Amino acid sequence: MELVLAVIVGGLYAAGIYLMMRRNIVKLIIGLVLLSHGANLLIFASGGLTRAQSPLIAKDGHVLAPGSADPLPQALILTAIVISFAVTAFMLVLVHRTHQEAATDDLDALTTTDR
Amino acid sequence: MSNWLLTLPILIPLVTAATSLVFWRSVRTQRAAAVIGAIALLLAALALAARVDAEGIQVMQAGAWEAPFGISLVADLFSAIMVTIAAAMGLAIVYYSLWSMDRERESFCYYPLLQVLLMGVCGAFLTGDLFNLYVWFEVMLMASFVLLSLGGERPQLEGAIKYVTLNLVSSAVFLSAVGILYGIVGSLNMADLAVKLHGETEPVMATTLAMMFLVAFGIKAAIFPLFFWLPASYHTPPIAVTAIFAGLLTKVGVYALMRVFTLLFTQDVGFTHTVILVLSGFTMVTGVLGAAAQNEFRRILTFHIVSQIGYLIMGLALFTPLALAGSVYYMVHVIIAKTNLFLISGVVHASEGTYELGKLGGLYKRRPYLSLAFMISALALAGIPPLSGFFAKYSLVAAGLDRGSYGIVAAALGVSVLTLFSMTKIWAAAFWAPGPAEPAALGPGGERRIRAMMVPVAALAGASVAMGVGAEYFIGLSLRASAQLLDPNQYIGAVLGRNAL
Amino acid sequence: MLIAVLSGFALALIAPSLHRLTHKRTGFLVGLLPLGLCVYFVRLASGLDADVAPVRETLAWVPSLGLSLSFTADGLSLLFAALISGIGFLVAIYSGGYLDNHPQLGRWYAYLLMFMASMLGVVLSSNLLAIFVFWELTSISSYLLIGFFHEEEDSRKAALQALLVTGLGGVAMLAGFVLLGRVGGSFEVHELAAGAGLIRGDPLYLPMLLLILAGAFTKSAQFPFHVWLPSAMAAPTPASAYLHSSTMVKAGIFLLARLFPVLGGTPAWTAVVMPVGAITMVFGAYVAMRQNILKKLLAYSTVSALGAMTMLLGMGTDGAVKAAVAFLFAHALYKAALFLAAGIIDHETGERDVRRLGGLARALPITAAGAAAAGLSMAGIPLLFGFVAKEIFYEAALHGPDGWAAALTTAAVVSSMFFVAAAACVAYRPFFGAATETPKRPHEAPASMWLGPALLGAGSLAFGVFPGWIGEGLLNHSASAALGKSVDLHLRLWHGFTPVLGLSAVTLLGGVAAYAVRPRFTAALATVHRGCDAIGPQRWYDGALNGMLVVAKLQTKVLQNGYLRHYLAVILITLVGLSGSVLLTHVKEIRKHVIDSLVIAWETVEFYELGLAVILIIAIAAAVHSRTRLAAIAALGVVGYGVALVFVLFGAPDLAMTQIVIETLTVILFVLVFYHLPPFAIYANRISRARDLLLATSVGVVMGVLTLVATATQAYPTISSYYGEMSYDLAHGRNVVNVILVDFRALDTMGEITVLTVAGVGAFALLKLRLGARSRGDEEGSS
Amino acid sequence: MSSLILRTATRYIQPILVLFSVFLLLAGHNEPGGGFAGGLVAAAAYTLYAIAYGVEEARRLLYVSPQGLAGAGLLAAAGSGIPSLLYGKPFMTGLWHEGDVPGFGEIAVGTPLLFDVGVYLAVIGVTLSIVLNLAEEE
Repeated sequence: MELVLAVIVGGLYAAGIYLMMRRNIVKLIIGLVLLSHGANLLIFASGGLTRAQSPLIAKDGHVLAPGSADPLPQALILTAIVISFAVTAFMLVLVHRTHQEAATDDLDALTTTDR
Repeated sequence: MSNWLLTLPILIPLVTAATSLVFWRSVRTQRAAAVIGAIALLLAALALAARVDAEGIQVMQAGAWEAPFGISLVADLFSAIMVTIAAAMGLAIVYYSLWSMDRERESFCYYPLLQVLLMGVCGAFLTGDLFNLYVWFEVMLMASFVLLSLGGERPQLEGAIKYVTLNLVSSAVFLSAVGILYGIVGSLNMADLAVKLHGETEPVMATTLAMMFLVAFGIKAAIFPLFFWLPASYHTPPIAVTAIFAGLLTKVGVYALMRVFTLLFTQDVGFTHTVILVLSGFTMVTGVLGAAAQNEFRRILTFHIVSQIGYLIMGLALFTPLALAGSVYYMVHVIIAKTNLFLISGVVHASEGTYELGKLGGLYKRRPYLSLAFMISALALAGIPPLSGFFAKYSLVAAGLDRGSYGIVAAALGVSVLTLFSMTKIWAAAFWAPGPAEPAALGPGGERRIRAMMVPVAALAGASVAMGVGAEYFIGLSLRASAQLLDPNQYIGAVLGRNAL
Repeated sequence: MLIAVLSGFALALIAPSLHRLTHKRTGFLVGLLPLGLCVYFVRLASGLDADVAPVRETLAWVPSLGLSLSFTADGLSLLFAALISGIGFLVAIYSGGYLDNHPQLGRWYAYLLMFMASMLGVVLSSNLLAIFVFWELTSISSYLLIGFFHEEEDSRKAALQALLVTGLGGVAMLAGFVLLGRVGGSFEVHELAAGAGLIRGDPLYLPMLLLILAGAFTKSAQFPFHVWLPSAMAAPTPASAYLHSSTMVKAGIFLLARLFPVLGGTPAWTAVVMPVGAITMVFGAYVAMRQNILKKLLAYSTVSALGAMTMLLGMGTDGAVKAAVAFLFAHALYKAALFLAAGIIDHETGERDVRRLGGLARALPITAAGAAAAGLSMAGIPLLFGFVAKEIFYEAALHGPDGWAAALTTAAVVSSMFFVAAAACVAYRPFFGAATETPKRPHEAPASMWLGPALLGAGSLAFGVFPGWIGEGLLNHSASAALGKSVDLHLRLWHGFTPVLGLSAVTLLGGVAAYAVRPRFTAALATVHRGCDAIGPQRWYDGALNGMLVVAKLQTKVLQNGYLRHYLAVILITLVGLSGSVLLTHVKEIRKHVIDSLVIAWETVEFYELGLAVILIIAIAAAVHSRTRLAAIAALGVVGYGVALVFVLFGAPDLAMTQIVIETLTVILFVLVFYHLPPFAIYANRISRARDLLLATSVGVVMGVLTLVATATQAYPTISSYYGEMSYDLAHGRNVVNVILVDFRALDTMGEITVLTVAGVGAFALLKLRLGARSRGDEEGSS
Repeated sequence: MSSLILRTATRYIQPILVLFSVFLLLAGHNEPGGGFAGGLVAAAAYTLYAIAYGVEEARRLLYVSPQGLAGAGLLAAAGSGIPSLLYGKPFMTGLWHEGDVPGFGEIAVGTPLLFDVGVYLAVIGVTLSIVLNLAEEE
């Protein structure tokens, strides 16, 4: 499964980046979302995959049963998911406002601040 | 008890910001909170720095979970210096904002955002955990996204799109690198990582990861060829925002580079640090040439930020005690000088109503004290003795010559002349050249407002002079910081306990 | 001595306020300091003894970097210090008259004093870094003084040029100093001199020599760096007299002399310094001949004189060094006087062109007398100190290095002839002969102004008649200090009928002839000269500056082009290039990892997992390919829920739950925003898409490979087992992930909710605060 | 959009979702759930309400402003780390009080729970701030 997941991760990165390089500002955000999915899955995969147990301590136990999934990457990903949600939401509003102000969704038309 | 000092630089801005948000309808409360918070932060930072200098590296394990399992907050001298200078800039900017920020932005949570920015910056300087560093980066970035776009004027939004996108790419690369690193080494604590990365790990992966971190932090630090977001956006928000960005944000990237490339990735210095050296040379040159091509006060300064980053990482790349000390000193120097130049441009704007060099003039005649402050900061930036910049430049040049890296020394010296060139360009156009026949009408607040804005300007100009005249103290401090950086065992020992070595 | 140097800076600080209090008397008040200093230095000089080591004072400033304020009072430093403070006194008083009523006179005094103090710092310091510090300060104060008439564009340009040229030389010199300090093990000049042998044998000797010379040559206006000096005449005349003739430009000469015991006298030294000096000397004198503007003429003759001194130091013989010292003293006296006189002429008549001046001696008798004495000295007429100096100059040239004596002597005689002509132009032509109409009716200048030329002219005469006064004392010690050994300098007015005297006679005759043919000569060669100017060093400077600007504009246009996708492309290429190249160098190990996991993969993968993977891939492709916004959102949703399923399958219920809720919210947000956006338009063409696809794929491949390597390599056990053990007993929670979030790594979570909060505030502020609309409204309203 | 069925359904589903979110929050320490998931569910509940009845109604139902809620959440989270100062322990050290509550069995109450409540509030505040403000756009 690692290989399969690695392909998916690679695919998410490639797709995300490809979309970000479009001129359409909407595709830029879709690309960003795909990119963050890619990063999350990458952490998930490289933390080690276990099909078995979720990291919950049984009612009668005091420690996590051996063979449970690694809880740390999960916690990291949870943090990362929430952060990327925050960023995506903000970015969406930003794009919305930019479109209102500039009346275009073409990124190539948004070059005035560099010149 | 004592190590609570380590928490304060994060906690104070957080509480200030959260309180201000609860009272988000009252601008007056937010202003008061911002001032109190900024002063408290500076005091806490000074106390922390004093303790670190006296007692060595300070560590606090958050939640009392022992390292490497919890999150460690670590303050070595370098961190402490950075926190202090960040707090000082925070106070200067808050005071400046009281007089220069428009009412609308103030009422839309400008001050809490500024506090969150400071919190993220301080967190990044103090954390000893790589993932936690990511989180602080995000805190800082999110606050900067909002500050950059706050107001919603078209240039702001255009700049913000580029700024946000490219910084998110950096975050994605950073996050991926952390994930891979965790997959291989199974830890996140930097001290622990340092031990393990220098143990059995294959150097190939260490070097590959080093390159990923170089790109991730390099984007944030705005090194060549990753700096595009900076000149595209920095000149668009109100000047107080630009000033604090210019002073602190890229420096956090440089800080991160210096941290990981002294602590974690020293397996293949011959390769990694040579790459950094080459990039530092290009960063200096492209930045200063970019500045030479501009004709707007803020844009010239903006490109200079990039150029100065080249010097900062030059010290890292040379990787000798003097070179790293040079970088540390340079960092403090450039934060002060650069922030002040932006603040001065803001005063100019408040007085003349424009940033265009072509429309400015006559300030030398009409505003002698502003002229003096500009002269000091500009010459400091160009490395003219006896101001701060000279000692910074000298340390790096001497370190480069010691190591026989003549190319980078030539670049550094040449760039300093070009820096002088563009500073005199501003000087000649805005200050010396005859001004418009009728001076522009002053905005609201008039002279009183300008005098108030001059307070932080004068203080920072004074700091540039003091850092030069009192260079022995600051160089000594930087040398001690650099010695700590070059001896990771001190850091590791402090975090993990002596027996970990 | 420390106080002597620092007092100047201190007075500079308060000069503007002082001026506000004292108005007209400021010049005299301010002048008291240099006068006192001059007396102090002369007294120190009179106490010099060849057998006793010179007085040193040291104040550690930045010992960590080897920078200390160490001052040495030997002949060389005291000669310069006395000249600087003495002429400084006269100039301070003079400028009170010259710039009378100028609104920024207070700042003028500040700069002038700052310059004087810096210059004293340069000459008194014996620490290389300290010299550099003061050296740069002279550049800055010179910048401010040249640009004093800052509303004139020419002044600003000239100031910038001087700053850039000397600044460039300065940084080269700094590098040279560092090298010298490292090779010699100290920055103290006398310690370096003690180890001179080692330094000269070091492989870095030549580079450091050239770097330091670059500093000295730019400051002392040697060809082709001299260009800034004639331009600097845009400065008010007192500054020209002070900085650009008698003091600052001699800093380079001082440096050559100061470092002569350390670096000097080697074949390399002679091969560089002597020809550069000689070329500058002849070139400067020749160009001076062509000038008609008083200050320009003086400027080029200064260039020439500096060349002469450089040439003498380059020759490096005892006689040459002695001659250099004497020449320097003579030049400082007469050139300052002539400049000040030129300033008076300009001030009183409003005319600067020699051809339109004449007969001023009647109106300006004192000035004329002073100028005449100085001019005679410059021409090398007996009874004036210039004659004495020129005699030993010729003497040195005649005894120049083997094979060079004839050439050097010829050069010296030729340029001295031009000097005679130039002196006649400045000191004879305006004052004598037929009077001319001038824009202003001339009156004798106020005493504050004529005092300078008068005293300096008298000095040239007095020292000329009694050369022993100074020759036996200060100049002697000075030459000894430069040579690093005790020498005797015999200055006499009358040497008897020697070949040198013959040369002097020839010079005088030639000079008078040159003066006579000068107007016709320059007219005849005007085209040639214009041609020369068109390809001369000033053009090199302009070309370099413009070239730099062109490159800068071009570079910025290419790099900072405004296209986000270009920025992304460059960043990603860097990422792939840097990390991919490291991976590629170890492709064998990597391949092993990949193949291993390939094998394992097929053994372990379940069919429903494969199915999920296929769905994910299809959804990703659909997101990329979708032609409508709605399809894109739908595909994005499928990807999100698919990722959540992956979390479900691999034991991460918390993640799955969060992912599902967040995905739902995200889709809602997308719909809300897209509702307002226009339909997709296809902007890109086929080629750019293919190019982007290639780059995107390579990033994907690198990340995929890294993921595989990370899953396959596990160098250490993870730290996670700790959480499993501690979570319930110490942290009272059974959901380990949640315990990590709220306890073990609560700091992360705190940061994270801060990010969330800020995003919320940001969205709120962006939607509600629209200053853009307001400012647009303003514009429409006003227009 | 606001069909009668949706309105009716929302009237019943919304409170259930909010209750469920509180359950997720409280259970989160031992079962899947926690402040994030809980907060997001609660936010989803209000979002649903906004879709059915309009933004104004949803705001009224919330009583406080989303920004204030987020600020309060931040304060609660930060505040949960401070009591450990009184015991001379590092920032964020968990402090627990254990006791038997009739009917529930042994229950441990500690500062990390307060922290989680802070997370819960912040998540609700922020999500609603974005969603409601965006929904008001024309």
